[in-house]
Amino acid sequence: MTMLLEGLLVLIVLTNLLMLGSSRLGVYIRAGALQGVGLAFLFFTGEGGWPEVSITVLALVTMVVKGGVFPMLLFRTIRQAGVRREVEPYVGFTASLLIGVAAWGFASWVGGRLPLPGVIRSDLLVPTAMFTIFTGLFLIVARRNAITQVLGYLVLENGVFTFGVALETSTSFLVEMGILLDIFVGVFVMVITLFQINREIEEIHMDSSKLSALKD
Amino acid sequence: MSHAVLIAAAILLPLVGGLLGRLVGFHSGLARLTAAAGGVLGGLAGLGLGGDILWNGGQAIVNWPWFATGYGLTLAVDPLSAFFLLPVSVLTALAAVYGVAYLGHSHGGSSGAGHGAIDPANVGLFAGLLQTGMVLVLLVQDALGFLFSWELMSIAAFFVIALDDGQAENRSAAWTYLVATHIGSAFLILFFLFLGHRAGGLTFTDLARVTLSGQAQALLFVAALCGFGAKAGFVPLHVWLPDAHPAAPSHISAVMSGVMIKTGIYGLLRALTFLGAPPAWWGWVLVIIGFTSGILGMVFALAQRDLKRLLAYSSVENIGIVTLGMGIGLFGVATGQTTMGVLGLAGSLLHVLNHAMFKGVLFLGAGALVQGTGTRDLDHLGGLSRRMPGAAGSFLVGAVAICGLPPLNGFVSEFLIYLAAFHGLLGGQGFALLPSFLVIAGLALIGGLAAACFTNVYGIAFLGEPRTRAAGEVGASPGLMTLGMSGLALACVLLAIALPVVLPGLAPVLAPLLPIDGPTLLLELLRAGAPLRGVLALGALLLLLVGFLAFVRGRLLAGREVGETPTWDCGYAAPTARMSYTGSSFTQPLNDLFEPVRTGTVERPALVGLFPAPGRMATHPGDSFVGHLFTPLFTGAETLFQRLRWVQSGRLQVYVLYIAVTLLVLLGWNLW
Amino acid sequence: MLNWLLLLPMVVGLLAFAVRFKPVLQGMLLFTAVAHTTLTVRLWGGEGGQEAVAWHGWLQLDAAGTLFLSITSLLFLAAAVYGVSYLRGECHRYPAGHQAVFVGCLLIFLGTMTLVCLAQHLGLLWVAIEATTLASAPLIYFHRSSRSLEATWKYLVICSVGIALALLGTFFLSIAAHRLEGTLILGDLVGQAGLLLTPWLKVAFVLFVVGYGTKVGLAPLHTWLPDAHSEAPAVVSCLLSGALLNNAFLGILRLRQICGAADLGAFGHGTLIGLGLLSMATAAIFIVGQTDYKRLLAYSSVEHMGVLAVGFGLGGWGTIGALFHAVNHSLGKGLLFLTAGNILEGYHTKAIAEVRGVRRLLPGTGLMWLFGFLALTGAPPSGAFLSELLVAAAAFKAGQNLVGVVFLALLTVVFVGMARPFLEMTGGEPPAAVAERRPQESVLRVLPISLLWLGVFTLGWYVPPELRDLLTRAAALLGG
Amino acid sequence: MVTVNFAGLVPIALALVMAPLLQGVINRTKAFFAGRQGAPVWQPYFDLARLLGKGAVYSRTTTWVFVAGPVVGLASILAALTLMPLGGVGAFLAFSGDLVLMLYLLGLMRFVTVLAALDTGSSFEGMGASREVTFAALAEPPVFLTLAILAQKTGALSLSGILAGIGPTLWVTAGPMLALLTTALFLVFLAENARIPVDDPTTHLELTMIHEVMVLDHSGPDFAMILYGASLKLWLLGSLVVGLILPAGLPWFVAWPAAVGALILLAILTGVVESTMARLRMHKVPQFLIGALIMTLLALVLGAR
Repeated sequence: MTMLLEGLLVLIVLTNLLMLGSSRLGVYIRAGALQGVGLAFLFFTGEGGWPEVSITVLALVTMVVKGGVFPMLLFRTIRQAGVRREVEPYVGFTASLLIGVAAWGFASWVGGRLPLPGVIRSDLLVPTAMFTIFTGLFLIVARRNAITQVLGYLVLENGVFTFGVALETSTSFLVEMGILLDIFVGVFVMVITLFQINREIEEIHMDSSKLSALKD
Repeated sequence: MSHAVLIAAAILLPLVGGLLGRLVGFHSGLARLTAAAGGVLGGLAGLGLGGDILWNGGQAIVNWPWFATGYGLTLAVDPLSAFFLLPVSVLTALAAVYGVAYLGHSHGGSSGAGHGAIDPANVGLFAGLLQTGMVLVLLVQDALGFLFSWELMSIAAFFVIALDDGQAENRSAAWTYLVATHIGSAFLILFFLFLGHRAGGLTFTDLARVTLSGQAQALLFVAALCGFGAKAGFVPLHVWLPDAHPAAPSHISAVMSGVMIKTGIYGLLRALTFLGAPPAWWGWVLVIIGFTSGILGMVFALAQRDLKRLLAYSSVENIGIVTLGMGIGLFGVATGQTTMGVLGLAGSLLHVLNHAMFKGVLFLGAGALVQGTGTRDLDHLGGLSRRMPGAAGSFLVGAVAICGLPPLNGFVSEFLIYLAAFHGLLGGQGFALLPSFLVIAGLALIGGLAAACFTNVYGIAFLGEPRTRAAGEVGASPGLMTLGMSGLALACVLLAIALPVVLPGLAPVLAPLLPIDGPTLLLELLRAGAPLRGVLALGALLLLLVGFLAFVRGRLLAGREVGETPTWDCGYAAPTARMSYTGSSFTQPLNDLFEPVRTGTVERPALVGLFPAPGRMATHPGDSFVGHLFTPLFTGAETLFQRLRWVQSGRLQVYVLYIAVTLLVLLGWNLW
Repeated sequence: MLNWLLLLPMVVGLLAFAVRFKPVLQGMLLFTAVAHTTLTVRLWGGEGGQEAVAWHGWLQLDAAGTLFLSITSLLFLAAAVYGVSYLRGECHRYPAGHQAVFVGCLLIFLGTMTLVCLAQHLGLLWVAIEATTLASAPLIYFHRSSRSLEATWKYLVICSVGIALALLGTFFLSIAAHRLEGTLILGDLVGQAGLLLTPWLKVAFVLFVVGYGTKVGLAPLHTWLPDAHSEAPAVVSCLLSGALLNNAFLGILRLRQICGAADLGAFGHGTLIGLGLLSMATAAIFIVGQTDYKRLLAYSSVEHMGVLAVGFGLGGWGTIGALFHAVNHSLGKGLLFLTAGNILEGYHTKAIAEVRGVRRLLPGTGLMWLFGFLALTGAPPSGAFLSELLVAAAAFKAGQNLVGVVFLALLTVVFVGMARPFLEMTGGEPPAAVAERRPQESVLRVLPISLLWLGVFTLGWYVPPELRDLLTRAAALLGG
Repeated sequence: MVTVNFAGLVPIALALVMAPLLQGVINRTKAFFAGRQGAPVWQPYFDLARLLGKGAVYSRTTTWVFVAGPVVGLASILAALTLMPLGGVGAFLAFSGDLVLMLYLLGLMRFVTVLAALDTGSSFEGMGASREVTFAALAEPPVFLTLAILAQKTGALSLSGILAGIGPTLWVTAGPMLALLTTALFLVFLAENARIPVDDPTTHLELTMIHEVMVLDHSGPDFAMILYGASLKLWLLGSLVVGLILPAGLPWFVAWPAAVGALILLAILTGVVESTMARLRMHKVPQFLIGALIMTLLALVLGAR
């Protein structure tokens, strides 16, 4: 089980790095989807054999939503909006990667020192979650493209979720489902909004830096 | 009638009258009468209440339950409140009488200076609220109630100013007033909350019991000075006054200028009763404030052509005189010179009373002029004393009184302040003499300037020939307006006679401000007031002499040839009114002299060639505190704020970055 | 009862999506609002003397919840009455489908806000608060203009990011409750707060403050607020500002409640006071010289949330003052946003410089614009005066003299900044182009506004004993 | 306490009788310097008598204010006289602060004169009135300050007390200060009484006048009252100046003649000044008065040492 767990965590870290270093939107979306699937599998890494039905359902829903529905939605948006496939960064890709590595180091350092109660199943868990949260925030801040911001938000959520899974916090099934529903609707509404924006404003091309008419 | 009933009447009747007047607002006359009846009855109740407490001594206390909330509102009339209740009641009542006719006739009057656009019912409502607010301010006995009443009063005045909002200058005036009063209130809130925290309670009894460290005392004094000073109109916090008074209907200007700004003085005195023994520097500060307010008020007043602005600046000057008295009095108290303290404070208080009366007359008179001629511009008036004898006579009384000339009431209070300063000369040494010299020199200069200012006003507006057609066609003011004006003028005369006699009656009023016991205080007042008998005697002598000389003159001229001619104009054959001296010319020498402290702009026509085209010259008197202090301050702040606006850049990325940074900072702050 | 309260708006809201007949939609809106208010009023004082409970204690109407729910419900009622007239008027040109989405989202928005007030499970609370964002997003882009879309986009992303952090905080709280088996039920956490792991609780608190603070609009997390409030229709701005912000604050308060029970002393007080003052200062910067009156109101909301934060940070009288201020602010700001809606409809502009003479053109609106401004900024008689006074008093009482002074100074600056536009807009002569159109104000547009004003005016001199009692209980509950 | 000193009636009587004489002396002195014969020193009395015997002419513009001006003005100065001691003997009435009343009575006189001038609606009289109030406002502070300094030095608060306290002792201990104050008072004396270098009582061009131009329209008994009032004012302020110089505490039979003599000397001095100086340009007059103020301020500093 630990093997699987650590493997999944490494996968998540790698997807993060991939997103930091890539210039193609498609890569982002796929990496995000992969991360979502990996996250879903995390549910199955708990001790004590096969999990309860509720958790299985949760994992399946997560997998479907994050690994299937979201990428579809995003790809559709890109196609219909005729967005350029390049993400235009504020921070260059090499720099992003270097910052990512530094963040990973920092996350590992902090993760090792957090006075966590109870048994931690892997030393990688907390750093991974923190790193993922950081990556999410970084993607939102350092990229121009509006789609990346949706993705950044997703990655951020993944990070938070990793924490949840990692620490076996006992939120109940209903709440977890509620959270998932919220995230699903959230992304859905974001995409719809982007869609509308694209239709309303001709030359926007999902460049969120051009969405700055409202200011003081 | 019991005190409780009187208190309730004084507070509620004006408001009820105003509300009822608003309800019957569809009928202008009825609305005006109803509102005025409330004001007059409330004023009478207040007068009875204040008079009773001052005459018979003691206190009137009544507790009003605050519905079912468990809070009680304690209202009490102690001698200090009672004293301030007198001018408030008299002036508001007479102004209400005046208002009935004033508002009625200004309906549909000429645009511009008249208040044609405003609904009398609204004026009545807010005038009633203003009166209620002022009485409440004087009567409440706890900090919360005080702040509440204070704001009520301020807001009522704001609405009166803002009612005629068709003109940009009036809106600007309303804004200035609102801002000034709000800033003042902020200081008051600071004052009361800080003091209340130290005292462990918010009732005045609690506050009066507190002992304070020197530092706290100093801080509180400054807060009270700023808070109450903004209302009273201490320079440089006076800037709202000259804007607000022209914007309000004249009888409300009279109330605002005559008594509302005095609540600032009341508040300051009340605050002093909480703060304990005054250090000498308070006296210094007040004397300096009074000195600057008095002189600058007059300097600015001289430059005005707008009659009501001029009167507003004159209020600043009179507040300066009041403050001079208070300052020299406090200085006396602080340095142990009791006579000086008693005289200064007594003079200050009496000047409050006197100023309410004569400034009331002057504003009501100004209202009569404005209503009759449709202009507030002095240089467009002239020769009105023939056409409005009632207004002219009352105005003259007010003008003589406000210049502090004997034998009217203004002299009595200024005399006491002078006397306090002179007493200070006897007891002090070195620098301790300086406040006295400041007061004496200040009052002397103020007196001279005031004489210049009010000979100008009376001479230009009422004497000579009418300068415009409107001024030439005015009719006499309606009876109720004349009643209001002459009532106040009569009050000025009566006070001149009465004040020297009843001066010892001020003892209970002054008692909380002085560290001496009642009998000593009474003795001091009796002793210090003795010279007033000389003043009274000479006043009587003066009147006798006037009578005698008039008689002699009459006898001499009887049976002799008394001719009538045009005014001597060096033989020029066709004089017109346009040739007569205008107010602007009259005050020009003084204005030129004070140019450096008073900004303003002059438009001069460029006259070129041998036969230049007709040109106009116009002067726009400014206020150096507006031009050099407040405008730069406010625009500076605005510019600074504009520079900080990059925060809201419109970029989503930056916004999310804010979130991340805030998180990091807060984590760092809270966990390390 | 609680279930009804919750389900009614949700169900009717979902149904509304399917309705295409405009009068029915409007009827549904009005009916739900009235029913919701009725239920809320009946719940005052609880069911049979006890606090109403449902779902095994996941939902419970405690004092704080009652207060915030009442505000929400009342404001929604006013907004609904106004909204019906709004839907009949300006939006008549929109297709029925748009109205269906509008009404549906509005009702679901109400449902989610109700859930926020009721939720005793902090995970559920998170779900509810995030749901308010999602339900309100389509409301903001009702006009489907490029500006409103941009506002919606920013609203969504910023609030979602912020709230994601609150979720992290919720997880941390669960870790802190390790010895309580990670429970997230408020009652359990408060009851056995001594067993919580303090460091995690602290981190959770900070995450809650930042997360929900984004939603509340505390500077510098407020960035979405002026955009969203200014672009949304009046009804929505009114609810966002008057109801949503308070409810989001409830999220922070719940954790403060736990912190208080866990005996963390003055922990977090400084944070709240600092953020509060920063919010007030930020608001002041943007209020002075503001050119858009809806943005002005939005920044004023930032300021008032700052007042709340300062009050809660100070504790004691400050807590009562802040709770009371929440009531006053909601009534006052709600009324101003609705009034702004009338002005916008009459003048077709949001630029302060182009609006003059409201008092002459739209008498009721003009009067309320002025009165509302005075009431909101704390010129008595207005409840806001008392509540701000309480907060200031709390500062001095706590010995935080500097905080008190800065607080008063900032209030004054904001007042000065707001006074000019309000006076300028109310007075003067309306522009000729506007006057020619002869805009009308219907009674339905002025009545709810006037009633809101009457409320905040009355609270300035008479606080009903029931409300006083509720405020005291809520303050006690929140560890004031 | 209000002190009544019946001996003080004598100076009043002296003033009433002799005041116009000072005017005559000044004119006589000027004539002497101009090398003219000049009018007799009694000429002012003749003028008064003749005016009193005349009828009057009034401008149609004027109101009762115009008539009241001279009457109230003369009454004011007469009332003020009761407060002014002469030669160190107390005034008829004396009380603390009576100097304020006296100066304010002069103010009242000016007030009514100015109003009477404005009542005519003439631009010339308006101009004169304007100058009058301007210079008066500037003249007030030096007089008040002078008296305040003296009050502080002598420890008395009434005019009688102050002037009684000024004697050789004070001149010895604070001579320079007293000299400065006397000079300042003399300057104000010149200004207040419309003498050269501030005003030229003998000019015939209205544009250059101050006091004279204000009373252009008065005639007959009214004008007589004005002239008489002006003489009394000259006497009154002269007494003040003289009071600073003459030693106090002399018996009455020495003091009064000495004072009258000193007043005549003062008149001669005034005449000398008028003969040797030119009238200042109008806009220099404020500087003249501010000069007087600066002298009092210097005296204040000297006295404070």
